Amino acid sequence: MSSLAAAASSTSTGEAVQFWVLAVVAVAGALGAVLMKKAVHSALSLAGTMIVLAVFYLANGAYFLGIVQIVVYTGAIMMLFLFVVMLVGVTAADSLKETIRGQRLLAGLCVLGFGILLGAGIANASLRDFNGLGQANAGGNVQGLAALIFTKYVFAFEITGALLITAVVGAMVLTHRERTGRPATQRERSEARVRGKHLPPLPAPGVYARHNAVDIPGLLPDGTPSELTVNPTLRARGQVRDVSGEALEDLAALEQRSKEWLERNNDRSEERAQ
Amino acid sequence: MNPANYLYLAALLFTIGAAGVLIRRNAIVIFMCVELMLNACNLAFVTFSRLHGNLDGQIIAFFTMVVAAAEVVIGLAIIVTIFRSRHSASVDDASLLKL
Amino acid sequence: MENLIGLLVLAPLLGAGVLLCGGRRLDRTGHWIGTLLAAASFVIGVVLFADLLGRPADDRELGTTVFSWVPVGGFRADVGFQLDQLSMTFVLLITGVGSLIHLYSVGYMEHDERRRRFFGYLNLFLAAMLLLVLADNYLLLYVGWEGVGLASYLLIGFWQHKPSAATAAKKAFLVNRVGDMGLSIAVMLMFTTFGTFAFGPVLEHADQAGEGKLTAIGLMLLLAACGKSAQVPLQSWLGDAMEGPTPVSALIHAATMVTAGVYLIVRSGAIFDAAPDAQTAVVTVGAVTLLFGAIVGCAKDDIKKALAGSTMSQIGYMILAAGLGPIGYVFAIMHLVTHGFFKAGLFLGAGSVMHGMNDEVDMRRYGGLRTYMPVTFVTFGLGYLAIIGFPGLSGFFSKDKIIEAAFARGGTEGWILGGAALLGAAITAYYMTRVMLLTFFGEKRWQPDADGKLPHPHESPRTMTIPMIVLAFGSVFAGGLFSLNDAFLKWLEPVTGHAEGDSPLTATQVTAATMVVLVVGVALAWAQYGRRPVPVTAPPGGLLVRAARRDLLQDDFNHVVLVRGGEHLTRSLVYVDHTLVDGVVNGTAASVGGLSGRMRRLQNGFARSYAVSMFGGAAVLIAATLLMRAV
Amino acid sequence: MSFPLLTATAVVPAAGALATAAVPAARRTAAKWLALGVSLATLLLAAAQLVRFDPDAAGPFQLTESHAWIKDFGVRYDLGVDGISVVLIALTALLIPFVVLAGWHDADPLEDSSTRWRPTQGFFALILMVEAMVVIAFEATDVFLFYIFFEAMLIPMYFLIGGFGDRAGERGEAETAAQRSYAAVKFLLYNLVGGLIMLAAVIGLYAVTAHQLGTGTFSLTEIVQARADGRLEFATTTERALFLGFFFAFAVKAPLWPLHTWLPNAMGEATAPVAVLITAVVDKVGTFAMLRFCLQLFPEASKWATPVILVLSLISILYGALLAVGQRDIKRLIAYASISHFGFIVLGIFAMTTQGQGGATLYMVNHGISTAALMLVAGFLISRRGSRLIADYGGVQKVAPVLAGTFLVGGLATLSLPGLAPFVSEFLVLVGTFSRYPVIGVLATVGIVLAALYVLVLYQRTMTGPVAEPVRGMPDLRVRELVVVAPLIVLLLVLGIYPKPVTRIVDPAVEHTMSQVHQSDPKPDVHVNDVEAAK
Repeated sequence: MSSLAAAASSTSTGEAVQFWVLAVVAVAGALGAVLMKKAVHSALSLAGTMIVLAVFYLANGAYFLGIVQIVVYTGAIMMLFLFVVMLVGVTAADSLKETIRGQRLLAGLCVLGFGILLGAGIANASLRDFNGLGQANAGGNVQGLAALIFTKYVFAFEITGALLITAVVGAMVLTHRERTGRPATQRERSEARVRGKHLPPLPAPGVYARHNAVDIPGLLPDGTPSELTVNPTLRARGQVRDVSGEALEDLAALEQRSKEWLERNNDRSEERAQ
Repeated sequence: MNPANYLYLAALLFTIGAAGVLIRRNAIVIFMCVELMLNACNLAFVTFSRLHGNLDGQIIAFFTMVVAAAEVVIGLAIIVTIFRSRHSASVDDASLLKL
Repeated sequence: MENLIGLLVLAPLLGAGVLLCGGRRLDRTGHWIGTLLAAASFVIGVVLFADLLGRPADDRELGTTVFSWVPVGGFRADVGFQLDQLSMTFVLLITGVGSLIHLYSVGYMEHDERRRRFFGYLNLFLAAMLLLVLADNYLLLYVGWEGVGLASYLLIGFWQHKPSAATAAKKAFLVNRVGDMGLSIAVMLMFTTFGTFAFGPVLEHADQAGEGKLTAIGLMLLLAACGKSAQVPLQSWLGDAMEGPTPVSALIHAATMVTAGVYLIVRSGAIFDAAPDAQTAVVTVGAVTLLFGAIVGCAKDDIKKALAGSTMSQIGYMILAAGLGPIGYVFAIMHLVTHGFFKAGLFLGAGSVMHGMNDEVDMRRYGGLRTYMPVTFVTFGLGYLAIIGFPGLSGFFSKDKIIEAAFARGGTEGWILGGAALLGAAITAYYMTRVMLLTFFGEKRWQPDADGKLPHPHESPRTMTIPMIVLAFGSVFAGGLFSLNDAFLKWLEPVTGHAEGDSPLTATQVTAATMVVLVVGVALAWAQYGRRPVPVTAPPGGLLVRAARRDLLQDDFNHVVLVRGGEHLTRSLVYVDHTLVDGVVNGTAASVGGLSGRMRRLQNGFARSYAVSMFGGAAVLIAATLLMRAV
Repeated sequence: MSFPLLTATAVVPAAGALATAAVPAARRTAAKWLALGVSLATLLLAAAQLVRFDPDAAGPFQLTESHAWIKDFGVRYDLGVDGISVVLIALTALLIPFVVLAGWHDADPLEDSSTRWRPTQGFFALILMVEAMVVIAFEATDVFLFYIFFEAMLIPMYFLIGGFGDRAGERGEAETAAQRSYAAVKFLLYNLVGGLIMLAAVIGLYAVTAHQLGTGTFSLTEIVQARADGRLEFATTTERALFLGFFFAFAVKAPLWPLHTWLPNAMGEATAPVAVLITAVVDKVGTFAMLRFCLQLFPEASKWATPVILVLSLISILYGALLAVGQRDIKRLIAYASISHFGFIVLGIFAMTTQGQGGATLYMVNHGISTAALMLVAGFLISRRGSRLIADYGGVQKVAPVLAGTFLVGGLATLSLPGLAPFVSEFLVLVGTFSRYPVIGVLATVGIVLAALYVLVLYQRTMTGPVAEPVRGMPDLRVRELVVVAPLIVLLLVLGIYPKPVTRIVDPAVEHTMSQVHQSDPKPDVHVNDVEAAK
């Protein structure tokens, strides 16, 4: 406990090292989140940054927040993101090509200027010496926070509760789909099916006796993969494992071996005849 | 080490997040960048609370997290709805907000 | 007594109100009501006249202030009446002739379904005219002045279904408005000069004002007189005014209204006496007009227009006399009265002739009517003799005196004016003889009218002949009575003052001269129209004749310069208003619209570009705050 | 605390407007009668003001009411009337009943229009609303209060102009509607621009007072008082700028050349009663405000600007008259005539003589009445034939003599024939101008000739001559219409013959204004003593 308090009130060399190492990681993660082409990768790198931040919280004596950061943010919110990414799937949005003229340039300028300003602002502030959280965390960080939340900030706290409830309801309202038309009857569905391209059920993925994973397209008699057998989403994501190639290779190898075997037999028969 | 470095880091992260918001087209990614910015702010708050030696900064960061959670919920719901209606999560496709 | 004066004006005014607002139920009796009220005011006039005669010559003046009209600051206009000898003379003339002509109109307008309204207008005219001569200040006089203008407008345009009549009425009013402008400016000048415009103080202190101002006032008054009395250059309306019914021409455009100008000048004598330049202008206008009118009168074949020309020229005589100053004032008024008699008589005669010839006005289509309408012939003839100044008749006395006074002006000026007056007398004799011959003598030149039936000339009903007879008496004896030991002179002298000029010619010489020119004029006319038969269609005639037929081109001048010019001006102004003044405004609006249209482009709808601008804005804000902190 | 008469005079029509608007769609006639009743009630209140008003009482304003309104900005709810405003209020209250009566059928919905749309109620409610605002504007002695209503009255006027018009006639329905909305927008924009510039000036005034008196104020009396005892000193340029700001707005409202072009459109497209409302009531606020605010707040600047303003008004007089001659549309002709008359009013105000200003005030009243008479009769004529073009008429006099007669009287009043009211005022204005600026006075006198020209040309083309085919069988004035016109004509006659009651009330106020501007009438050269002058 006391060490923690100490850690909170002064900066040790250890912390410095930790900072310089993790800061790099955090920035890298952030950049990754911005620059990665696929949403999933962005999400993951962002999660990394968050974890790093959680560590920094801890280092700054905000133990409660550090834990919450990991549990709530990284654990819940980022997972929520991933869910949505899965739902939405891949879209044209993922290409990094700019469509609005001058957007990149303007954005760059603004960001640059903004960053410089922030830096300048911080640089201007006099932050030579600081008084750590020693006595603030004396009774324990969580207790301290609790004391504040339920006294000084109780009103804001309650409001936040209301906000959360509202958010939940809002999310439900938004995502709840109203059925506009009447549901299709069985007859209609069957008719639609008859008229559609595929009367029988779609062919199953997988190659008989070798693979049965969903991401492996079945092979047509000539060994080429069939588009119908895999989920379009997977194909769009490029997560289709095409095994047609190795099947053909196997075939070629088989013929090769049989040919060699036949030759050997011919040689034997000649020897017997002499 | 001077804790102000935390602030510089926060500023840097914030800026990066902002750049992401401005550059990316995928609504989800934009959203993530927003989260990044929020986190940067949180870091700043926490650092401040350490510098001042009281917990108010942490409280604010805490509230920020809560609000962010609510915001994410709604935001993602909206994204999903939009995606449903126009089969795209690109913010540029929803460009009807003009005269 | 004083209250009677107000009654004098009120009686016909009442009549006008009743007749105009009375509606159809008065159609049966309306004309008699009008005539009765006119006669009533005549009676009142006589009573007042008797009262005045009963007083010593030096205080024959009644004055009364009815109520304070427009009191604003130092500006005080009262409704007040002033009855002195001058006004009295006019009152008698107006109401007398007026009543007679009311009577005449009863017969003349018999077949007009709007007769009630006609009498209403006539009464309105009487009221306005009486107000004009009875007012005790110039502003009230102005009211009457415009009132008679209105009445004349309504009466000239009485047959409104005829576009010509409507146009003539409008023209008359407009030309008069120009004159009225002069009068109103004169009143303003008086106000700024004297601080008041009541006759008493103004005329009393006239000599104290600077001569320049007085001249200005005088010229403005002259302008007014020109407008009302159809003097050059504002005479053009009188000829067209003959579009009105003949009684109107007789009453308004011969006997009374057109003489208002003379009244104005005589009334303002004090001002003119103190402003010789103004007087010169007056006499010039008078001389020019008397010749102008006479010449025009010679050329017209329309009997009424011929008489109108003669009216112009006779009033020219009066103005001339009035311009001569104290020498002439009395004779101006005297000629005015006698002229009132014989000219009204002549017009009524003309009306009677037209009545008999189903409204034919072209003298060349008359001829030999003396046997068919004897009364008309006799009365008209007497009027004729009177106007040409036949010895012993009214015109002789009054006109002679004027010519004499003109010579008495002295110097070359005197010779010029006198010569003009004489020449005018000669021409008068000429054209009046012409009228006489064309109408009553020679062979019949009657033509079928529009409906193709020949006229059956007949004597007019009694209601028409009686007034003619009375007026004939007037035109015969009035002059003699007035000159009987200078009764008229003595009567008016206290108001107008009088001065004997030293004429280069003796009275007898002047008379002889007039006689000579008279004979010459008559002889010429006889030679031209008496001996040879008269062509029904006018011969082309020489340059002067053709010009004279067109009112000496003065009308054309007005048309080209004023009407055309005005039309172009207004048209171009309308254009300017629409394109320039309005265009500037609309242009501004359009440019603003265009600008906003361009700015709309910024709203491209991409949330991200909005975000950029927001972010930039935030950056700017931070920069600003930091700068503030730094400073 | 006595009965707040001034407030009541404004509140009654306002309340009446709301009540009228609330009348259910089916009960159209009820709404009309209600509106008429309210306007008459207002007339009674205005009459009460006249009765309780004492011309000779000391102090500029009477029947004053004063309450704090917006304390932080020193805005007060100050009402008060002087001789000028009380007369103008009376004029307004007098005209509105006639406007209502004349517009009796103007807003009846067409047969095919849906019953849920309630034009009639709206029409009369808007008229009453305008009346209320105008009355307040006349009563306000607080610059800000005045400004608010000066601007607010644009809104109902906008809807009155844009929402209600004559029958389409030859021009198609769409064409007419387009013209109408154009006119309405033009009216609104012109006056808004003027109003905004004035707002800037108002704020500037506040700033100056706040800076010099410590506490900013909008109160007219207070500012005038402060200037009188030297606590408040305007820098020359400041005063001129503020003056121009105020004057611009008023010059737009009382259309002064070259800010006039909105008036012909507005009056041409609006129905005759609304046109009367514009020119006879609303525009008067502009000229009135020149007299009350421009002169009293900024005397020096007024004197400085006088020459230019006089020239402008002279141009308005002649220009308006000439354009009136050139018009082919009856209502536009009357509009241009009004521009000419407003020129006379402004001329009189800035001639800075008792006669000029008294005459100008009288002119506002008389012009209101005479234009109302002429315009309403013209409206009746147009409603019969369904065309505004002069060329479509002719010989009306023969088929509808009474209509023609009243029209002629209205016209004669417009050309200010002596004996009718406008003559007195016009002559006073001319004399007042002439005694200080002879040349301008003489030039302005030319206007009376032009006036005769356009009136008589109009009368001749429409009323005289052979009967035009479409006019044949045109009915003469109905009782309702006669009830509208007759009183106006009687009033014209009475005020023409005996204007003293009005001048009696106006005179002291004018004297007061003159003293505010430190002006006195020029003296005549020859001193005829007053005994004689009075004779």
